[in-house]
Amino acid sequence: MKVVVHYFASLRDRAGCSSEDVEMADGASLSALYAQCSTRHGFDFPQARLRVALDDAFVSWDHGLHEGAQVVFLPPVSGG
Amino acid sequence: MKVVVHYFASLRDRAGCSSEDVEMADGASLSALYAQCSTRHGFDFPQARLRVALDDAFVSWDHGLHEGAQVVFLPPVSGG
Amino acid sequence: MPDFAISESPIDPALLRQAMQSPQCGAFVAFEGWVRDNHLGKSVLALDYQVYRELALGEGERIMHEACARFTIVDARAVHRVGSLALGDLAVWVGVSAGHRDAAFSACRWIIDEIKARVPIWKREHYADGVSEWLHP
Amino acid sequence: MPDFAISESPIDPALLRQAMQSPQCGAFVAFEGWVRDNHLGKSVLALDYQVYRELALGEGERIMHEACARFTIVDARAVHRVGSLALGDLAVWVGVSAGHRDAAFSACRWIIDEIKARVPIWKREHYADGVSEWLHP
Repeated sequence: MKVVVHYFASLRDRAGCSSEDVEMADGASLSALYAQCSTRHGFDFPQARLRVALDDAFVSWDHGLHEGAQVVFLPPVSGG
Repeated sequence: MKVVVHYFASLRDRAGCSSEDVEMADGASLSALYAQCSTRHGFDFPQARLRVALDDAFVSWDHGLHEGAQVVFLPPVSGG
Repeated sequence: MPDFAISESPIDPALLRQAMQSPQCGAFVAFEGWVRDNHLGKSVLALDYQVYRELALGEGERIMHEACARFTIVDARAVHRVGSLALGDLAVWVGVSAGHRDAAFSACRWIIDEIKARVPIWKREHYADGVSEWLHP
Repeated sequence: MPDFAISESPIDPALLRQAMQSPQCGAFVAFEGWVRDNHLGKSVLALDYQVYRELALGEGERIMHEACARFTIVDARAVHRVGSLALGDLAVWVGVSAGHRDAAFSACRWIIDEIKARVPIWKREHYADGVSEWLHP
């Protein structure tokens, strides 16, 4: 299945793009997706420091993935 | 000695004036002054509920009086 | 410069806020007291505030300086309106600027509490039933 | 109506405040976050804020509604600026109106804390030494 991963802030700078398509095996987990992206781009953040959003809603890391999913790995926020 | 007493809020309404000259014996206390004014005008406030100011500064009730003193008996405030 | 003022004319919060802007401040907190249309279940039509001006200015100024000593803030200012006020009118404004929000919130709250407790200003409420009453809490 | 907005253009606090005026409110508290010229001892020249807009709007809206449920307030609104900001610019504004000041202060403080903790907005600081850095506290 194909999913789209979006990046913000330092993750965007490190990835060098604001989003990318990623091909994953059916049934792959969000953790596996982050592990793959993190290895490829050399992200500094362990998964435990990130929140994850699926289709514009926060989800837990054990939430399932689906074809066409829009995924965002959120580093710690600093608004205000 | 002659002192001037100023009134605000409900004390002013009850006294029917914003200030008045009062003749007191030399050495008279602020408490004696309030007792006299209170009796004459029929104020509802026991002295303990009031603060007192002398010459535009808060003072304690045992502070002395002098000729020409400007005295204010302050009922509980309600600004803000 | 901390400052406390008494105003017979409407308070302009935009102007007051602007005068406090400073690049060393990351946080600004403002409190506004508005004339409310009800008090303890009674319908309020209007208010008068009476002030013992000389002492109010001195006591207000002391509060502002005490706030600057107690809290890590950059500036604190307050204005209290007096005279006749209509519903919705701005009765009192307190603004505090600081490096960080914690001090700005704490100082602003402390200042309005102290003003209400210490500054010689009295409120008379005019009720819908025709009665009016000085508040002496 | 509680409301949370994201703005690419300067925030006008006077306009926001005016829209919240109501005769049932006796208290109004506003928090403003300003771009400060220093952070942890480093000299700051400017800021960028980046936002994950869809989720930020949803999460911001949830915070405003939670505030209305938690505190006895009448209205709560907030606006967060994004894009490039200069020193002294207004980065975030939170306004709360209520019958009484206790709830207005508590809710305003709670809202800004929740915004900073939960809303997906990120700040990049540009320092005087030429370095710039995303903050991920």
